[in-house]
Amino acid sequence: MLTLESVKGWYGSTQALFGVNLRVPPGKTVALVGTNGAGKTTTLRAILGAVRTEGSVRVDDVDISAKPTHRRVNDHHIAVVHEGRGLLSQLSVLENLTVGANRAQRARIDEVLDLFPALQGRTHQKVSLLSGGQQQMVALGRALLRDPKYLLLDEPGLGLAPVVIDEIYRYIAELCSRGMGVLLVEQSVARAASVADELVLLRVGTVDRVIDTADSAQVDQLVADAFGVHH
Amino acid sequence: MTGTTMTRPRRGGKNPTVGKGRGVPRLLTRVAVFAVIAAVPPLLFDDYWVFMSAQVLAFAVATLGLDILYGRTGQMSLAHASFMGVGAYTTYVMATNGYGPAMQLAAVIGVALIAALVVSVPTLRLSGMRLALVTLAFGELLAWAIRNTTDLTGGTQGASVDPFLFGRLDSSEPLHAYLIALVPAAIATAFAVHLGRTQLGRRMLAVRDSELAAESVGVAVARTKVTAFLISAVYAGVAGWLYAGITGFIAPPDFDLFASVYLFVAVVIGGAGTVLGAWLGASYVVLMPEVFTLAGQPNLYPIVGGALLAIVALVVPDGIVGLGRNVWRRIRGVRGDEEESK
Amino acid sequence: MSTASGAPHVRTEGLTVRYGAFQALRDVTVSLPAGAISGLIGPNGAGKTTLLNAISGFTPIAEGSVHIGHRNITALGTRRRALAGVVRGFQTVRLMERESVLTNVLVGTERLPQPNALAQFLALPSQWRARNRDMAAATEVLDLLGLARQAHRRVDELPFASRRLVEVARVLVSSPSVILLDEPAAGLDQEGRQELAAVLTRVHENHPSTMVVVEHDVDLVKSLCSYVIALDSGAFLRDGTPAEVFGDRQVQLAYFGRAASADA
Amino acid sequence: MGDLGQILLGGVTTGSLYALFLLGVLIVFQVSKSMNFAYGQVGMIAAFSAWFFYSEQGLPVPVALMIGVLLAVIVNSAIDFAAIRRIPAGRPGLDLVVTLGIFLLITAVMQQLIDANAHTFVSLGADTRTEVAGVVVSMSDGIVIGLTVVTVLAAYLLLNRTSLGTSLRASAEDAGIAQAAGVNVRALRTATWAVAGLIAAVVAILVASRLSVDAFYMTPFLIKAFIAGMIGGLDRFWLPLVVAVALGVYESLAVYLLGASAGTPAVFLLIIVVLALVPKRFVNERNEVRA
Amino acid sequence: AGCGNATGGSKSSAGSSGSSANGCDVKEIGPGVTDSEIRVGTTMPLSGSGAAGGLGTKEGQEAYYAKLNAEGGVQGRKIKPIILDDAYDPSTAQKQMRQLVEKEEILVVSGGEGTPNFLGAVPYLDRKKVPAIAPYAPSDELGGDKNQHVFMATVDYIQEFEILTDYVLDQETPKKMALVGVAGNVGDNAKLGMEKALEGKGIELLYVPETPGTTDFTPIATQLKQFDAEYVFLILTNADTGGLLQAMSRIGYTPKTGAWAGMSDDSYIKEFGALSQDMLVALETSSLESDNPLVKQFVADFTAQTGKAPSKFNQLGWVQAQLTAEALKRAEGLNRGCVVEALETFENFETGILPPVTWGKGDRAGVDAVGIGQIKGDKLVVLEETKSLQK
Ligand SMILES: Nc1ncnc2c1ncn2[C@@H]1O[C@H](COP(=O)(O)OP(=O)(O)OP(=O)(O)O)[C@@H](O)[C@H]1O
Ligand SMILES: Nc1ncnc2c1ncn2[C@@H]1O[C@H](COP(=O)(O)OP(=O)(O)OP(=O)(O)O)[C@@H](O)[C@H]1O
Ligand SMILES: CC(C)C[C@H](N)C(=O)O
Ligand SMILES: [Mg+2]
Ligand SMILES: [Mg+2]
Repeated sequence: MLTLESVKGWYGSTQALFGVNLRVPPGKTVALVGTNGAGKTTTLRAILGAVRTEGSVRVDDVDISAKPTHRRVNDHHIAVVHEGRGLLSQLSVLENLTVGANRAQRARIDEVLDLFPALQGRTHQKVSLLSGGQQQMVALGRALLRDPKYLLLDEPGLGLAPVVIDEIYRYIAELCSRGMGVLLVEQSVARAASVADELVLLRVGTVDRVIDTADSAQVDQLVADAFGVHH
Repeated sequence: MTGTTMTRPRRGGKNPTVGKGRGVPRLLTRVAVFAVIAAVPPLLFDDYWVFMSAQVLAFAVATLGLDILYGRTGQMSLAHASFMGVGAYTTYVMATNGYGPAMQLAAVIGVALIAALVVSVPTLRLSGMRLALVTLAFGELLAWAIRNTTDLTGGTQGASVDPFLFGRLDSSEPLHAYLIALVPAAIATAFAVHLGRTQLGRRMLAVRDSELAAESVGVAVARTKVTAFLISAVYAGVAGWLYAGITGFIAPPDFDLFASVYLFVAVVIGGAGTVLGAWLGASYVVLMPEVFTLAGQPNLYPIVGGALLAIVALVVPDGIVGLGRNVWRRIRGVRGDEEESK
Repeated sequence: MSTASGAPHVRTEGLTVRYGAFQALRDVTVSLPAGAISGLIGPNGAGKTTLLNAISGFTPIAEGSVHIGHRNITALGTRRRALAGVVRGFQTVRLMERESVLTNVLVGTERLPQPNALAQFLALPSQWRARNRDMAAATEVLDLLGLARQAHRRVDELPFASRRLVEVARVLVSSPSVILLDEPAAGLDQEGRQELAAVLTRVHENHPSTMVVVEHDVDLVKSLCSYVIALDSGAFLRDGTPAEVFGDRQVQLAYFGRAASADA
Repeated sequence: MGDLGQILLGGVTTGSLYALFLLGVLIVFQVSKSMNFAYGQVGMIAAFSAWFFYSEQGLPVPVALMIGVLLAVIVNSAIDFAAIRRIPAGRPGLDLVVTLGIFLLITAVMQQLIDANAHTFVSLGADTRTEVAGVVVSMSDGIVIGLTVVTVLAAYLLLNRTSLGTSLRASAEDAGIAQAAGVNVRALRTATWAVAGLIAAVVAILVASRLSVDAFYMTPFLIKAFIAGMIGGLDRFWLPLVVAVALGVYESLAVYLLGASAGTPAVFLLIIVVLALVPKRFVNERNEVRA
Repeated sequence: AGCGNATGGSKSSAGSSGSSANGCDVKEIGPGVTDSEIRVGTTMPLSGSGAAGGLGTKEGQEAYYAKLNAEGGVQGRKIKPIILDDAYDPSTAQKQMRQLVEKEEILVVSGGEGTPNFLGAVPYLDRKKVPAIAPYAPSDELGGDKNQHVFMATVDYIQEFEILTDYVLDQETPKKMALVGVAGNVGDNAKLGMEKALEGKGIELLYVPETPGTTDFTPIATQLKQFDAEYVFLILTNADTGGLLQAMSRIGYTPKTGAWAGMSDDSYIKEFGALSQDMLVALETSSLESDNPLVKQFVADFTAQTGKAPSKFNQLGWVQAQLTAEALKRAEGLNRGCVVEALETFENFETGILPPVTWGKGDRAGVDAVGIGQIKGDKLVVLEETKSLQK
């Protein structure tokens, strides 16, 4: 279980999170939704320890709030796909995939490349030469290579063609069913509702509500309340 | 523009106060503040400090120029002091041939422009460290040229420059030097402020931050760089002219790599990209050693000065201006402008 | 081939772009109707961005030509094309991070006739006239995009969505006749997308232009564009109305990975 | 012919020293994107304090050298730890200003602690020499060239053939992302700065043994190494190092053929000509990411 | 000559201090003089490549003034020397001198060390009409009837190198000689001196100017080796002298050498003596081994003050202070004009350190003799006591 308890987060002196509570159980997908600037990305950064935070972040009952980022990632099997991909543009595709990975993880490289045939044969190219969508595949590949227990995804579908998005979500669902806990940031509530077990609505750095995606009335209500769009 | 103009709850829809209207009163306030501050040295200080204040004026002009090149256009130059040297030595050569300060100034501007053109053309394709390197090369070549033309420039030994004589003003008198320097310093400042409000100024910012974005809206990147280079060289040249006239003595080390680095320090410590920052930075560089003298420890500066510089730079990463801005923002924040703070 | 309102027709002929041995575009001949908003779709890596790059001059062309109206602009550099009216946005937002929203938008007025550098520096009257005109244009665009209140904020403090809008505003401020936008709605939330679509439509009504929008959001493309071009693996695939293109079997296979249910 | 050979040997040796020194600059630049203006002074600390310990305090030479090297390693790591790391992102130029401050500080402190005079240093093989084909080769020349070749090769393999190298380059580009990928960026940084300190110490000691030691002697070296780095590109590997050696040779030849005062202008004219003529792709420092 | 012609023009009255150097008004009290203290000062390189000389000179001056003050000072006042660092840089020297004159309000400039840096301050001192007493800046720009405010107490490098060359020519007739000198006034003067001595003798001379901060001396060494001079003269900083000798020995070229007087200082011999065996060195100051009672007195006094034996630059500093104090003692009024008049009364004044010092109206040369020494082991052996060109 990945648990956040009253987590606050700051950028310099501006506060972006005002006490976020969140639980991601293994084998479940939790989707974070909210308008632009609600604090979704910041929540993920808080889990990684990449912003200044207060409050507790626990993984399987171990408090990790005091640990540096690389320890959180390595010791607790967390992997992340950053907003805007977060690739290292001067490194090759292969290096981007394997950076920071241990030997066992690196051995899974073929598995990952099978998943994204578009990357095969280009592993020694600099990532900056790939198209936007191909780059997103590298970002995902890097996270999946690690075979994480908890996967943090920040808008993985951004800039991807529908065909790839479908593929990715199908794969995520499969991983999830194998016991991975997924925390997904997704712009489209419809999409989030279709893949996640739970929707968490963030509003100005706090959790506004948590709803079960099985309840479609609540989902509609959420869309209406949060995004002011009426269907 | 009515109708579909969007009103989102978190954005609000009031019209912006986009700069208009407050121009004139603001300008007057600024001029008044400048005048008041400028009046302090002659009224309150003794000769030595008036002399130091005149030095600050000369260095402020140089720093303003480098700020246009580095702070705004993002082009790193390690030859800015060399351009000061071009100005100073042109002044010297003109003076020894009997020309007065006005002719000197005209020649300085001309020579600085030519030198800048010569340097900037091979640098067009360069940026960052590479550019810095070519400018450094220019600086070294200039120093070498001076060292090897003793008859013309005084060589390694340096040269003493006749003071400016403007009517009854004689720049070997600190007060007169101060008054003479005030005029170009004020003009240079006014132009630098104004530049920020022109398309030329914005082109520079665009070139600094993203050449691709600049090109995409039609900015001529190379031409903008050259323009910035020319403007900054003229500023440096004028500063060199002032420096020569105020101190009355120039030598190659005044314009060497370290001198350029110090101008760079002035820009960064003051706050890159801002006019006020250039002034503060120039003051820091010129006056900080004097603070130690004031405290009766003149030989302590070389020891503590370095540490102090490192510490100041770390404490105010956005320069002194940035520090002021943060403080100001915090004060405003406390007053509670809720819509602004998220 | 211009419409009455002045927006030109944009045409590429046999366009080929190579990166080493790799062909990013292969003999692409497309025609973008004058004064319309066209959508450019295709799977990742299809060459959409490359096509925009080729039209705006950001990538060298191996073969083929680009035409704006009757003018062949293949030989023109990026900047000349911008001055000729072709202005683009970038897939990754490119802003002057430490400057205000207003400054970022005002940079876009470069295309409008500006007094020479000396006149600007010396604050001659021509400079003041230009300044007032640019301000008016910027104010209008900021109002339109709902950025008016943020005009004096530094862009690096803004949330991502607003930053995207600033990039769009920089493109729009000079009312260019050819507008190329690369995934302008990426990263925007639902409401943001709808607003952006509304704004683009409105801009288009006020200042007729030939607009090309690369987008992966099918709904957005359908609601915004009157014409769609599909690319795949660097080659032209199909063009037509949104209904025609999205209904095309080949497009569906390439883009959705399955045929038929394009109404998803 | 013997003279020319002698000049070339001198040039290659000095050039190797530039290159080895530059290697330290490069690895630091590559992981922390910063230029350390005080780098030469870090080396100076090693040699000068070693001199102080053996000559003034009577410690055995090897012990004194060891202490010197250790000091350099500590100081270089401390510069990163206390200063460079604290520079917030997106402040170009601040690293130069901060390290300039440190440069001045170190210079002043060493002058104060030891003195401002020049001293001879242990010769480390400079006085063991043989003649090969009319060229006098000293052991010092051999040590310098050999050490440079070995170190550079080792560094190349480490950076490009190991996962540690990938991690290093990843940290260089974006520490946040590298960390999130599981790289211990802090440890890597500290290690790099320490290694760079070691390199600076070794170079400074070799230079001292060939010239003499005082509080300032490394500055010209630093400038030459930076120049080579800038011509070659600080984000590359081979090119800047080759340029460094070439610079040493070129400088020697210019001084020999054109006279001592011609050295400087010759070097800088070369720079201008090279940068004006090389193809654009060698000139571009770091392309903006496309689209 | 760039300095000279510009300086000539600036005779305008800029003296804000109210004292006039022309004529001695006995009642006038000059700046820096109080009932209990007289402030004097100068600048020297205390850091940077020229620091070796500056530091030693400063120590010498301070030791002398300490002794003098302990004995009661001058005219009932203690002398306060203020010595600022000019880092061997002309402009810094000029700025520091401005500070000394305008802020510290010194009465006169007491000594100084280093040629280019001191020359940087000269135009300013000239404008302010501040007398400078016995600075060590052996340049042809100063001394004789050149600059009325600067009273020299050493010969310039032209004479020094002429005498040094003459000494060699007395012993043997080399075919070729070479000189390596710091580019600028210093090196040029040394070259001029050698040329004078070699004139008409058919001896080839190679001059190699050097810039401080050279990282590789091999090319210069090789050039010298190729030229194959029997004698190589050097006028370089300590570090560069050492570096060049080392490079020469590395390529197996070991000619006879000769150097400027700075090489007779302990700071050099202790460090580079081993590389400099048998090097001829000009001697500007007396040998400490001399039987002259004044020398014995000096050594005893200096050792009593500092607890160690004096070096050449200590000697220089000491004598600079000594001459300054003597001028103050002789001055009828404590102002600049009277000090200048007092200085003009010096005639064959014996310091025990320098050759006899003589200044007069229109003559600021002070001294016209140089001795010759040689480095043997870690000692300096005197070959010839001070020798004048005139004789
Ligand atoms: N580097 C930063 N510096 C200052 N403020 C920031 C920074 N990054 C984000 N913020 C602010 O923190 C708040 C939360 O931002 P966050 O990026 O977490 O939002 P988000 O929900 O991920 O939005 P989006 O949908 O646009 O990605 C926003 O108000 C944003 O402006
Ligand atoms: N500079 C370059 N060097 C090498 N290959 C490149 C370069 N630019 C683009 N490519 C390749 O060209 C192909 C087309 O890229 P492009 O960016 O146009 O795709 P796109 O259609 O915009 O995709 P996306 O929707 O993912 O942004 C890709 O395979 C990409 O890797
Ligand atoms: C460097 C030395 C040869 C010069 C000497 N110290 C002088 O300045 O007079
Ligand atoms: Mg986000
Ligand atoms: Mg694209």
